[in-house]
Amino acid sequence: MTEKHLPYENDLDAALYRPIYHTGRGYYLSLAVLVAVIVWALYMYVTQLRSGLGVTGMAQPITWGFYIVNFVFFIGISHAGTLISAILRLSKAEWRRPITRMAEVITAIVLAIGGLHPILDLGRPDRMFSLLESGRLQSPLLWDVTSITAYFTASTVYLYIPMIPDIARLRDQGGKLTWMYTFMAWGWTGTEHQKRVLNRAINLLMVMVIPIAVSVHTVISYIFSMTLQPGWHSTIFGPYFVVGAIFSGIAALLIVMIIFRKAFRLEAYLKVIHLQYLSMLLLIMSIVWFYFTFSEYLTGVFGDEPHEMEIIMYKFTGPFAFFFWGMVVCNFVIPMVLLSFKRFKTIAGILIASIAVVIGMWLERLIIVVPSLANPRMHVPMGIYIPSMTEWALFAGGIAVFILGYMVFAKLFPLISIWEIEEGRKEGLKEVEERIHSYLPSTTNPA
Amino acid sequence: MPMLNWPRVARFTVNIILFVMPVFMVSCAFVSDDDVKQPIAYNHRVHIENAGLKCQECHLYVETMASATLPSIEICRTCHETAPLSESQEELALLKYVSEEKEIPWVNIYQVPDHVYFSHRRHVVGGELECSACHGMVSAMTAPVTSAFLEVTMENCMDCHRSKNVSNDCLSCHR
Amino acid sequence: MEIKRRDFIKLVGGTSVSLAVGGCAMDEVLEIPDRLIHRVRTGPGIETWKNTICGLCPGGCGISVRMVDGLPVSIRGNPHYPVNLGGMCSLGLNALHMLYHPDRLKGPMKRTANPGSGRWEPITWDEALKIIAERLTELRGGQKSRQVAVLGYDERGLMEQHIARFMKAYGSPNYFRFSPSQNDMVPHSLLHGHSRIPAYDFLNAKLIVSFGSNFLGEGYSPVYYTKLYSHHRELQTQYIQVESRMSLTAANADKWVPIRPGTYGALALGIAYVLIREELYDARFVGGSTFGFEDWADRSGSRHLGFRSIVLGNYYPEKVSEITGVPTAAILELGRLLGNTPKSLVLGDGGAVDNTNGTFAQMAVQSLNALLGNYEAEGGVFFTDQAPVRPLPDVEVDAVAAAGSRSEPLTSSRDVPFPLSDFSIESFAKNILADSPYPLSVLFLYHGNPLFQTLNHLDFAGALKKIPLVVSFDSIINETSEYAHLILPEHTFLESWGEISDVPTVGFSHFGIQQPVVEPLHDTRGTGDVFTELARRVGGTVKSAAAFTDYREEVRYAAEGLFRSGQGAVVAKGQKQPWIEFLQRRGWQTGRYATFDEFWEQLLLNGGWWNPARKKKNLDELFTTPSGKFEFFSQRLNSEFNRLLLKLDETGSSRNLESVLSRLNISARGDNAMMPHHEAVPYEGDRPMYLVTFQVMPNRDGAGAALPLMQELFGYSVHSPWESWAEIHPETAAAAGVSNDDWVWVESSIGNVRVKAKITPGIMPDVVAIPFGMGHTSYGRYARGHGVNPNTIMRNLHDLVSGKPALEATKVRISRTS
Amino acid sequence: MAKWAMAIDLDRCTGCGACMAACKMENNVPIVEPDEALQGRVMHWMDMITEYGGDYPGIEIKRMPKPCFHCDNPPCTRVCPVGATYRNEEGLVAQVYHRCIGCRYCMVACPFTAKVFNWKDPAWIEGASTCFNPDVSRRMVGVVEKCTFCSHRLMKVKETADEEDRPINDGEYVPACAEICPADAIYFGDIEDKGSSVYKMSGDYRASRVMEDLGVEPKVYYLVKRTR
Repeated sequence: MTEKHLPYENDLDAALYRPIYHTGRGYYLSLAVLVAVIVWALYMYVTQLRSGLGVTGMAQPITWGFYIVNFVFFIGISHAGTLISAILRLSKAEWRRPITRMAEVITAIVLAIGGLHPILDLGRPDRMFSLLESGRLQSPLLWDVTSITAYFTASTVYLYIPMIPDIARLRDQGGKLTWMYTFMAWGWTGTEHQKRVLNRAINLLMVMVIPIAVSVHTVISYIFSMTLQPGWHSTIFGPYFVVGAIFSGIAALLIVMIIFRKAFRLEAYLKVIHLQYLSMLLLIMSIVWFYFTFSEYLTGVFGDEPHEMEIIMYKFTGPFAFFFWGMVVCNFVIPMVLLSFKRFKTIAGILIASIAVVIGMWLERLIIVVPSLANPRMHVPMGIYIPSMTEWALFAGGIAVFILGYMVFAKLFPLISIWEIEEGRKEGLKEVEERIHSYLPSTTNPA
Repeated sequence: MPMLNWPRVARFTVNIILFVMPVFMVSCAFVSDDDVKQPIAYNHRVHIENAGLKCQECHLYVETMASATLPSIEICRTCHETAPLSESQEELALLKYVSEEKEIPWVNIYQVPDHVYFSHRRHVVGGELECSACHGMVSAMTAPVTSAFLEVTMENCMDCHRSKNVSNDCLSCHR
Repeated sequence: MEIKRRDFIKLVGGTSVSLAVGGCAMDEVLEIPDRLIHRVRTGPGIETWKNTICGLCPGGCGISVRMVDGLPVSIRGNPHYPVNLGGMCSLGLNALHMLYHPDRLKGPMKRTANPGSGRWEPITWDEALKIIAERLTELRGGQKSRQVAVLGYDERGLMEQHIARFMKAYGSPNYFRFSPSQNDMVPHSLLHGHSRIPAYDFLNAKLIVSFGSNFLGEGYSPVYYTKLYSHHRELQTQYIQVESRMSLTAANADKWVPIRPGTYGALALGIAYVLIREELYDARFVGGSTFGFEDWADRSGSRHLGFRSIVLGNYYPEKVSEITGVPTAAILELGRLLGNTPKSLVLGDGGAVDNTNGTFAQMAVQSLNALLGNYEAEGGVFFTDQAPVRPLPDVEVDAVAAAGSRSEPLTSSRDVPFPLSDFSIESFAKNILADSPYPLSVLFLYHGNPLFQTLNHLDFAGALKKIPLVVSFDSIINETSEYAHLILPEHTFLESWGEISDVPTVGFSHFGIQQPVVEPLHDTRGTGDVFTELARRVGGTVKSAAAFTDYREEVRYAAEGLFRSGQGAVVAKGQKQPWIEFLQRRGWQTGRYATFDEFWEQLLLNGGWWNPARKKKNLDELFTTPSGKFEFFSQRLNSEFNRLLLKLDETGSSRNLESVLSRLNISARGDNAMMPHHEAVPYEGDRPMYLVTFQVMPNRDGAGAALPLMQELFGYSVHSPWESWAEIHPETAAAAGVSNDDWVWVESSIGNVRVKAKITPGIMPDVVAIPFGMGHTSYGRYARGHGVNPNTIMRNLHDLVSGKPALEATKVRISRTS
Repeated sequence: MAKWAMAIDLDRCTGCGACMAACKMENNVPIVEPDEALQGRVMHWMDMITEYGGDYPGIEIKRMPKPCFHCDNPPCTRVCPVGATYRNEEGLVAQVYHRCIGCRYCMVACPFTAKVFNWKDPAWIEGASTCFNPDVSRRMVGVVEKCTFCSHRLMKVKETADEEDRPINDGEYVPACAEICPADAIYFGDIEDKGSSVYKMSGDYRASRVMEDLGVEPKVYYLVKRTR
């Protein structure tokens, strides 16, 4: 692209602007692939609309399959962003600055995808507005609708508000899409008043977003735990799901960070230290996740209730053994090995561990949903669930939409918050110093 | 730097509400389903007032079955056998049907969907409802029925049930 | 522009466009003529019920057809009909699907290409009948009337008489019915003298031991037996089922005794050993009313061993245990239980008789009833009266007909394999193929599906190809009618007149009237009327077989006998509660009708007539054997062997009984051959598993396969819809490395079939069971191409005496398909 | 208010499957395509559960017809997001096909797997060679359906009884399965009516309900000899 020089090139953070104005061939190539996948998925969905859910691999008694698995999985991933960024912001972790936006974007996109999954799963999507018209608030499914909507609203706002100063910067570049940036910048000029309002809004939102985020995954677990089905009817499910969600979220965040670090050459911003800090969190969540999993299965095994045991054995040694033990390896063994030893804790190691965790968490969702349905209390003939092409297509489509969304976002907005980095340089250092001083014993007045 | 033009946003929104919605609603109204044409311009008033017929004499099963039924030509034949009783062109058309032994293709206006059990017997005999409650003043109608007096909708059913303190349980009508 | 508001909203709404909203209207999917659709659409929905008899199996249940505005919409049991009292089986409930079947022929058809090509062209009734009548007249003119044959299936009563009358007037001895149940009476006739199938007093028996008789699922009338069974708890009846596979009956029995296939007779004799040795038998009955129990001497003075000596000498429990696989202790226990329980009853059927030694096994089982003195005893065995229908008038027989009828039937041959069989499709096919003793020119196929149901399809298919004119009456083209030249489709039983009376084993005489509940949907005719019409067209004395204007008149004529007899009553309301007492007391009931017209009207209204009253017979009038007693030593069989001896003599064989027996493949020698004994089945040694087949309720004899719902319910007990399966014992499966729902090959010396394995503990470890009824290659869109027909891998063996197909005489090997 | 309940005497029941066929015919339950059926999408409102017990040769096969239990405390109605399934005053657990959005949550929540789903358009299988019961509506693709205790029969019976100004007699309203059972093993009626056969049967010493410990209060009682 031969274009006029834009002011950003003189900026200290020119590397963050560059991806917005420069697009390589690889980008268009991957765009084409993704669009192809999405078109394929759409075609499959239209077939499903025309002939009903029969095109899936679901049958009695396994009446929930990939769609619900992916729903829980995607919503889980969505915890990557907002929750982590809010917690980091709240705890004033200074290393958060290059991470928060990347995390929040994941949330917004993945939540939109995940939130659509129950609609894919509806037998009569034409009647989905009945949920609003004659919805029963007693149903956990409606709690879900409510809390996902709330979370989606909160997290998009939470993504958007801290973006305003950056958008204003883009507007001021005068490059492409100035009209859009003008509209979105909302007249940001960086006055003191505006800064104060912005900060207050961010502070308010991050406090609000945390309980909403926690509620979302708790409520999703309620879909399962509110039924009487063995394997689901468990009080631990709420926190277990939340932990799993954060766990998979961090892993997804790490993957995205490592990929964009490479693709957009952001090594200067996303340093190894950031990845290592985050991977430490991943390791902690892995342990917490293991603790929850262990408690969940130990109570089941120790109680030895026949229906419960049927499902546990179905997972331990039955048809789902491969998935179950695969999950344990992916979620616990691999991260423990790769992240506990400094030798493996390279970027490659972290990437492998993160990918393992994402796969492992998807497997976890699978082995939560399917085995309980495959072994109902009543001994109707056991079903085998083999997902059909449609379901795979829609899974692939969901992932493609996510990647596409992320790529488009990265072309429109800086992935790393420029003003926050700047703020870090200008005020952060000072503030941290002051903060550390305030932690230390006072030297002037020992009384 | 320009601030967002709030008045413009407001205008845009109001336009959507004021323009697009009415267009939708008006077009819904224009595309009406009142374009039914009955095969014969049947005159209820003549039959009720002049000939002194009662509803159930033609709608045979009003008091005994779920469906009241539209009369078959066998019923018409009892009066309109051979010679016309009036100068009406419509009667000639009817006599043609009768002589050809062809059923008159009446368009059924009051159609209850198949997932609803509606029993005339229950409403007329058990509920002691007048026909006019749902079908209007049929005895005054000179033109054939082309649109429903009381549209067959669940709201209409439920309103009446509510006012008469009759069960609105789904299973009392849905099957 | 004709846009309805709803469409518009739908268009704008968008989302629902691609989805089919709401169910379709009824008339969109019914295979019914327009005139009926009009009725349904505009009618007031007036509900009427019409009583008739189910025609889908020989059980003869009374059904009430529910009609809305004259169109049949559902079926339930006739609550007053004594056979089923409102109960129904799944097959009968589904009969309407047969009526509305999309593959029903809409009119007569003529085949235009090779058999199996499926190329047919419609032909009018007149043309079709003309072709047949001309051929019949021509044959008769050439004194070849015997070259016409009718192959029926299991029709009884009036229809059998009707066809027989036609054949008699026409002049042919070749009217056969190939249903295996036709052979059932053979062992009974050997023991009792008359060929009536006994009935059992289930309600009064305290212990019922059934040898392979799956009366709840497969017998003549499963619904009748289910009604009886349902009282077992309050009546405290104990059921013991001896069977290789845990059938529906075994599953409901108090005890299941697994037994090796083909050894039922041995077990029965082992039990007889216990009864005799421990003196638990009814000495009064055995002493007074049996022949051949003790050693005896014939007229020439030579000594014969009696039943007692033979049993005591040969069937001691250890040996029987070795043969049957039933533990010695169990044999002793069974014997003692039977001997010590008053009113204990034994019956045999199914696996016990579906083998090469079936006749002898059934004789052995019935011998137990004799030992227990069960004949005419409470909770025992009895023979029901026949419904007093009026016999049809005799037909005129001219010289041609007389000569034709006298000639040898096509089923017999010089080396007749089955001495006491009315009919064997084996020899029938061979005779046709060999034109011996004379060629067959016209074959009528009435009901049944021999190419699917018998064991030797290939021969018979060849025979069918050879016959110049094959006429079938099937309403859906099946494997056999693919070979027909003409098909004259019959009404379904819901459109036609008929009767089903005196169903074997039902404990009272009854007469069920079959009447049309709906006018024929298609251009079909009742077969009775077709034969009448043919008789008219052939003319001459044959016309005397067309004495009635139509088949309805014939039914009415027969029913007049019921009225005249003054016995019994038209079934009526209010029988349900006291029904059991009726049966127990054998009460008496009379009707209230002054004239036959009134009686007839009542009969049509209520669906049937029955006579629960039955005079108890004296033991000496019970048996019509040469000795007038129950014969442990069957003199009839003896004379039959002697007749064969003479016959063999003509062909120059050596003159002794042994040659006859070896010719018949009977291994027993001497008196043994005429007595109940265990005849080893000639199993092949090189395959480890016995193949057993069974029928399932939704299919019965293969006819249910035409119905989609019955196909779906086919494997309801093992959750195997639309699919055949093989039941395998867990141990066997483990040894073969087979797990549930694996596909396995079941391979015999004849061929192999691929089926799904269903692992069930309810089967002997060395037995594999496959249900019969699937594996059609024709018979409509729902039947074709689902499951397998186990008959195709069975050896072509039959009962040595009665010619009944030996369904459990094949050994197989199973292996997993890779 | 009546409370409809069922009692099934397993000592009478032979497991012949007539109730399954009667139910399918009565309620226009779709017959699915063969390959669908093999996949596990067979639709039986009345199902048959087979269980094996005992050691060879003392094998016991327990066959158990299983309709919807119409629980008094139904777990399925609680989770429905749109109120398409609910328990009415007479204890019938209803399924309103035209409101159902097909989320299948109720199927998942039912401990007895009593519900079935229209995976495909119930345009019956090829040729659609059947007649429909005009008393029962046909369902559409994508909705859940289940045993209704033949509530369409109740509508008609009520109409007659109301007109004659009398309560519904015992045995006047029975579902198709109970009517047809050749073993007379299914009792049906108003369990609040002390004179009804189902009341007597539910109090029999042999009577029990499936998984009573779940507390969902099924209204189908099974009668079976305790010592068998």
